[in-house]
Amino acid sequence: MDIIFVLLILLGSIFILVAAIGLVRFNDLYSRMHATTKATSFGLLLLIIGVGIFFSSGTVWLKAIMVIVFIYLTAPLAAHSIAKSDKEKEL
Amino acid sequence: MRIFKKIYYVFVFIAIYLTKLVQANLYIAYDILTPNLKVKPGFIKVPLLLKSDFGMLLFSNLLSMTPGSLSIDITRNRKYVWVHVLYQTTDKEILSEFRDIQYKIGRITE
Amino acid sequence: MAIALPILFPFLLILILVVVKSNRASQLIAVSGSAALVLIAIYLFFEVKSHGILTLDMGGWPSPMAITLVVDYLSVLMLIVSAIIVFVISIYAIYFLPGQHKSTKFYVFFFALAMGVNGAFITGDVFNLYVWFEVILISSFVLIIMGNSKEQLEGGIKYMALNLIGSLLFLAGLGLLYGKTGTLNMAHLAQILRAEEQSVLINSSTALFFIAFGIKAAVFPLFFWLPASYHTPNITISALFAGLLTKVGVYALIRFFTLFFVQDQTFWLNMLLVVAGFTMVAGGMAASAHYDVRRILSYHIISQIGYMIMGLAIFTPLAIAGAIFFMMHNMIAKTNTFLIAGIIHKIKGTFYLKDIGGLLNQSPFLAVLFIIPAFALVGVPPLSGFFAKFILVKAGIESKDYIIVAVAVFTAMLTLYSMIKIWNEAFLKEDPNDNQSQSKVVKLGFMHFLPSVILGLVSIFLGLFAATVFDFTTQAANQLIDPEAYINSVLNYTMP
Amino acid sequence: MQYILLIYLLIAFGIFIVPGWFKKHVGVMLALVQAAFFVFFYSKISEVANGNSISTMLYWIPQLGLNLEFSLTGLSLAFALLITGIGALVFLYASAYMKGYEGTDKFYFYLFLFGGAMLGLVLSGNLIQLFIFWELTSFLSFLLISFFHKKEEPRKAAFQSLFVTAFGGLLLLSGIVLLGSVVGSYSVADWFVGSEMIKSSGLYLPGLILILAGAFTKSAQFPFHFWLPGAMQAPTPVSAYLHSATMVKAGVFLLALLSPVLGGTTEWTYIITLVGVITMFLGAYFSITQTDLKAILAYTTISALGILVLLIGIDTKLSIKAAMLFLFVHAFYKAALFMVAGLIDKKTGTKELAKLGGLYRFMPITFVISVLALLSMAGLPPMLGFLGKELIYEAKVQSPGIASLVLILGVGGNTLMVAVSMYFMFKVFLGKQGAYPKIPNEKGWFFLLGPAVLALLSLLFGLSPAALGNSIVQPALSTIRKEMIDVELKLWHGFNDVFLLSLLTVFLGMGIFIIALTKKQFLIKWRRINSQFFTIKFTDLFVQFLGGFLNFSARNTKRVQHGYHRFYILTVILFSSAFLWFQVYVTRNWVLDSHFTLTPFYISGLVAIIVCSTIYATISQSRISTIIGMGVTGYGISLIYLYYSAVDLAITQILVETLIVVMFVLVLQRLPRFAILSSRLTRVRDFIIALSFGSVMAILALKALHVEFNHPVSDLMVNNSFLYAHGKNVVNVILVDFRALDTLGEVTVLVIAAMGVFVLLKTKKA
Amino acid sequence: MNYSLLNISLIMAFAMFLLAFALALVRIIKGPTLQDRVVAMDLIASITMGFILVYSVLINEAMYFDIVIIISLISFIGTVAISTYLKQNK
Amino acid sequence: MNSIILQLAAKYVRFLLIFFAFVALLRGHNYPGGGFIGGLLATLAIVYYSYAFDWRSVQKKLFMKPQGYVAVGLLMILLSFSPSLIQDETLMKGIWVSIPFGLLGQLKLGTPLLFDLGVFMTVIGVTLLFFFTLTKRR
Amino acid sequence: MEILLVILVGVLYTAGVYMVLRRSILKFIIGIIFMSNATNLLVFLASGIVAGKPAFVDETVQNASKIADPLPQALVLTAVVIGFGLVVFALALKLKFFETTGTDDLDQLKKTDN
Repeated sequence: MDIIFVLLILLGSIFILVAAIGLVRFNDLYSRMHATTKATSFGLLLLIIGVGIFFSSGTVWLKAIMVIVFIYLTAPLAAHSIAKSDKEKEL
Repeated sequence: MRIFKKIYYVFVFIAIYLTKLVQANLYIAYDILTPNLKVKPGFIKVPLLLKSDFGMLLFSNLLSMTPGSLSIDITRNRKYVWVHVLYQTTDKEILSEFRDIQYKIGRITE
Repeated sequence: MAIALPILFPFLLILILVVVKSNRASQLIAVSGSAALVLIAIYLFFEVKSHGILTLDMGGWPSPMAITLVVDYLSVLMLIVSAIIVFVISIYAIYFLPGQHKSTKFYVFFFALAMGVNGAFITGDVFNLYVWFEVILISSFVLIIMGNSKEQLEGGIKYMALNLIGSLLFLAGLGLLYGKTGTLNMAHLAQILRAEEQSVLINSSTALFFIAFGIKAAVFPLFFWLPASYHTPNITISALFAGLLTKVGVYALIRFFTLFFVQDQTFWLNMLLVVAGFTMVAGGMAASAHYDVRRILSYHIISQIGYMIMGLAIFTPLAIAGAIFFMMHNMIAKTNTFLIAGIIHKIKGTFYLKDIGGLLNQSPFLAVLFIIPAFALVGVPPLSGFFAKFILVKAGIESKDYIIVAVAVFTAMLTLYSMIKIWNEAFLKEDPNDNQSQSKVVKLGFMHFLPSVILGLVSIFLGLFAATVFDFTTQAANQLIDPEAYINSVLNYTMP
Repeated sequence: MQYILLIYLLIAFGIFIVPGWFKKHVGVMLALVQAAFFVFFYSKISEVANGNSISTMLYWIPQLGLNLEFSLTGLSLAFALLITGIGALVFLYASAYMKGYEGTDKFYFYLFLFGGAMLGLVLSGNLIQLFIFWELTSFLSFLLISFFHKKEEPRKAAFQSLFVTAFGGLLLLSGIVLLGSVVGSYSVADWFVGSEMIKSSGLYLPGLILILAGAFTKSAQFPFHFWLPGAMQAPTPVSAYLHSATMVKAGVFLLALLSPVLGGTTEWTYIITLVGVITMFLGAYFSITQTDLKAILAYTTISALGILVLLIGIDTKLSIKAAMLFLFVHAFYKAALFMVAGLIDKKTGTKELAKLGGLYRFMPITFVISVLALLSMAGLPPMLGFLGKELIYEAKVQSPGIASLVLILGVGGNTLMVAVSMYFMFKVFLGKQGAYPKIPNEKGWFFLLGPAVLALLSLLFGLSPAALGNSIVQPALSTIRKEMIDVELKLWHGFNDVFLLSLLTVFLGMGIFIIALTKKQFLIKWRRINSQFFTIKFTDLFVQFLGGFLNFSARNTKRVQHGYHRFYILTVILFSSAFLWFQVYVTRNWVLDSHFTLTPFYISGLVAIIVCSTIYATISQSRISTIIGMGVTGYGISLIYLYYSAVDLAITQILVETLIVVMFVLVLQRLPRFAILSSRLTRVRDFIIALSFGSVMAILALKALHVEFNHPVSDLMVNNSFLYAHGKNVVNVILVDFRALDTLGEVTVLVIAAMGVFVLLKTKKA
Repeated sequence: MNYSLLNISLIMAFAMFLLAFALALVRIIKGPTLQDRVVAMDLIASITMGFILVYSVLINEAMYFDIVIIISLISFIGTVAISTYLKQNK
Repeated sequence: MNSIILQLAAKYVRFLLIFFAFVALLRGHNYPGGGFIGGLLATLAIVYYSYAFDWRSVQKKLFMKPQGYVAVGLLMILLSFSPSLIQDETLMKGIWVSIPFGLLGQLKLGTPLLFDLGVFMTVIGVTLLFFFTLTKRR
Repeated sequence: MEILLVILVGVLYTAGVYMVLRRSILKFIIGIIFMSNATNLLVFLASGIVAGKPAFVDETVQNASKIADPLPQALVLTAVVIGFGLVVFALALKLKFFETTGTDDLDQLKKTDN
């Protein structure tokens, strides 16, 4: 269990770091957005599961699932609105 | 009976989606971390098969959350989604993949 | 329970006035409400007189923990005077605020200001004081821009800018104070700081408080916001500000520097003394150079603040009693002059002295009304101002602060000059454009004059019964100089 | 005695409410009232004759030593008689004079109130009380001078006189308080007792100078004399009453009153004598070159006041006696002359000397009166004036230690006085008929009654001086001098130095007069010389000084209140940071015992990142970037709060930060872009100032970390929170229970802010 | 539970967050467009969430989850607001 | 913004935010949260909604004008003082009652909670007033 | 450790004051936000900070020494909310001012003086 937890935490943070690296490395806005929306949400997903395992109580799991749902609900909205603000310029 | 079926579909969908998610995320991570960027971004217009609000939302959100694609806007008449893709291969391949996802979502929402 | 009323009652009025739509009704509520405030204040005064210092621990928690409301003589005197001003202006506003103000719920902000001022006067907690300062600040922001003219917005921005900085410094000082002492209760602070030998370390937060209150009270190097803004809003609001706002700053200075900032006292008192001198002269000089009634009066506020600070800085019981007396007198008289400036404006349509005149013949009653507060401010004997200045001069001389006394005398001449200037230009001189403006004769009813009449009577009353008033201010000063009673009644509070 | 003043007050206010038919005769009625009081005071003579006094005392503000003490001594009785007596005549005169002016009610009100105030002044037994009445007379004088307020000169003159006398008044007050702090009382009686204490105190000289300044301004002494000629803009009854007979004598009264207390020292003698003699000479000197009737009288009044002060300053038995006598003399003739001048002005329509002449044909009675009064003024026998002058010379000659300067100036002054009297008489009444606008007559016996009585009195007392001396001057002297003075008043003193001096004076005066009358060029040249020699006119000087001061303050005000809002903030910040640095310096010996660790590294890194984003937000030129930088800073700070266990605070910070971003963005749409408005230098300067402020705040924060006097009270809150307030979240419990009042205020702030935004943006421009 | 392993992993996680934070800041500073900066700000909100999650493990307080919920709910509103502005202000 | 995706999500986001606003409010006495946090959360829901749609449709969704929220909030604050007055206790003293709630144990209700509710309502009203007055004038 | 926070306070104040001294009113408001952040942090800092022990009590934990001081947290919370109200009002004022006069430059604000 420990190992899984540690792994999840590390992987989660690695994904967030990867997102940040992607943000810096990519050349255009949309690619950057790809990096940030996906990798961060995935990293957070892993982190939350890890933390859920750590506390392993009912309420925490409930909250964990809620947070995951929220992230998957709101993160695309943010990306979408940014993209839209830029899109009209080009299309 | 329908409800069980739906729940079944939900689990199937989540399972498939998660594997895709992991796979795609690893891919993009690899892509970011390796020295050469192989991205080839572009916009495509995806026809929208889903009719319900929830379905559309789910589709566009999941589209955004899967690596390689980012939903940008739904057209006014709700027939198409503008999608930004990171690795523009042939349109056909991508479109069929999207159609597949839409079908699976449709099984849940409608 | 009654102790909290000066705060809770305006709160209730705000609630009612937010809802009430009718103009008449809100005026009625406002006037009767503010009359009730006066009664509450007077009731509290008699309570203090018979029972000594009143305290109320909010929420029933024991004292250093809860916010304690404390009413001692100083508080209750300030409460009465501010309640009178609020009452008077609530009447005045009916007649002198242009119609569009009424639809904007002037009275909500008005009572918010009253609530803040009352709260600041009766609170016994430093952070609570900060909160009331913010209430005062925000409601005065709104009042100052009410009407949305360009000048008001300009003035409002300047007013806001410096006062925001002031309240931030207040908060910083408060934080440092709490960090060092671990308490916010004023009495508890006094107990701790008076016992502490190392307490010179508190100086930095004292400095912050000094600057913050200095900005509020518009003392010398920090007064810029006042002349930039006070003359812009409707005269009703200027009058309200003139009576209440800066005085809260002075009140806070008096409270803090008597109660617990008593370390390194020579330095602070000298500092205050210097500041007081410069404040007086700067304000008086600027007032003498202007020709707009409101500007003259605004600058004049500053110079009068100097006197109050001087009283505090001399720091004998007599001087502090004088400062309190001066404050009471000045709140009343200053407001009154502003009210009269408003009446002049109503009659003549302008505040600019060179464009008006002939009021002595046009409205002799107004002349009488003007003479009372103007002479009171100048310090003509049987009126309140004379005693205030006399006490301060006496105190100054007795404690051998001759320079400040000289400055005070010099400033009195400047005051005289500015008041006589208004009198000469507005009342004695012939109206320069008499011929054109004959057609537009404004008829004013008695109700227009009533607020000014009330304040004039109070001024005279303060003069005639100066002995009684002075008794109370002396008691207030004694309570301030020797805060043992204050500390004890706050900290050893037992339920009656 | 207080009732007298009360009656005065009531009657004064009564003027406004009396019915219409009565109003026509208000002047006469008031004159009768004054006369009644005159009689009243007269009846008291016997009671105070022997240095006794009648006094009453009312406690007013005993804590401040401020009580109402009225004491009727010989001195005050003398003045009271003067006030009521001349007052009665003046009112009589005024009832004729003021006919046809508007606002007579106000005039009578002021004038009558003045009578009361003046009485109050002379009856005061407490110096503060005296000051109160003193100021009152100043202000009433102001109101009276500016009675013809539509013209500019009266306003200016009134202001000038008020400014000078009120200034003097304030100095007087300071002096009284200063010396009062030595004695510990303001009661005159206590001062008498503590006289030695005062004189030996270090405060004696400053106190004396301040009090003298008060007296000198009031009594129009050099260099404060210039207000008095200006005061002639007042209606003539006022000039007669205030500016010759009573108010200007208040200074003399004060000197007389205090001479037992403060007198007898070299300072007293020298200052007063010098000022008095200069005033006397200058007054006479300037009077002769005046062209306006009232101006001549005003300057002679100054001269006369100089004489009075001089006499008191000489401070011998005889001189005091002379002073008291001259007081009456002067009051009689000067009031009469003023009334005459007013009459002439009224009847002929001019008071220019050049336009007058030959009036005896039209106004014979006036002529007679004037002759009597002028004789008195010139100090010629058999008038009372002669007697007065004799005494003056006598005092001067006999007085010890007075420089010959005083004598020379005195003789010179008197010489000029003689000349001017004669000149006045000839120019106005004799000679050929002038070119006056109106042909004068003498109708209206009220006009003449006053001057006639006064002139007759002057003659009468001159013939029989003992009557005046015994009944009035004697008691007054007894107040001033403890030891008895035998006052002998005779017309003929015999051939002695004094008589010779008088003779010399008269001859010289006549000589000047004849030259002036016969050679027209003489006076004109004199005037020219005057204007060359005395280029500095005091009135101009005053105006210049005031104007200069106003310019100065206007300039400085502009410099301070310049309108550049940034510099206001700059000043405030500079002041604060300088002040705080100073405080840091003061408390420099506090010990820094911090250990500079950087663990945990992630918070250190976080701080570094916040610092970077703050700097970015500050220097960014794009508004959105600035807001984003601000947002990042906010998030970072909330993480710091969170790390240091402030959960609720962190949440609130994040929420508020988000809302602020939202609000900013809403507003931004309608605002222009940032522009680079400041120069590089300005920015560097601002940065340095900002840095100094920031660093001092940082030092304060550092200091705060290491100073703690007391265990925080919040421990109690923590202990009580769950048990008694039923809440696990202590922060929330504090907000809604322990310190709910704060929250109440906070909610009020929010509500008012919201309503304010609503009012601001939803209402149309006024 | 092996605390040393746990601690090491947590510290590594923190280090990575910090690095990510710094990189996001670099993007904010570099720009070039405003949209890029907004994206970076969005990322910072996510990093904050990660921070809080890991920190809650470090001090063993499950309560901190509430904050994560709130941040996840509101962080995008600021982004939406700014992008609305950007869209309208072209 | 008038974007369809945002509009699609609006329903859910709004519901969740308001739900959590109430959660934060009610749990505030024992867990992180409270009137302020709850109020701000609820406001953000409406802010988001007005970004997705236009403000007119938002105002229809509100029960009353923002001023109404303010008034109700202030009234609740005042009401929360009244029990202490009735019981003749010190002003603002918390009065608590316990309601047995079956299996869930006891629910403790007190005037501080009412006070917090008042703060909650007021904050909603105030923030909405801010937002609407700043927005409306496009 | 705290030394870094102290530096942060200093930097925030510096940035705030620098912004406050700009001619643009908007920058002024941003400066005020920075300064109020700095002040809040200062208050928080001055009263002694404890890491990782939030101020929550229950039946078992009631000991004050174990947890962070909740009072400054409450104070800062109040100050934050008040600051929010003031800042929004300032923004509205600025907006209205710009609409009325068409300028953002503080140096243009000279009418109400002299």
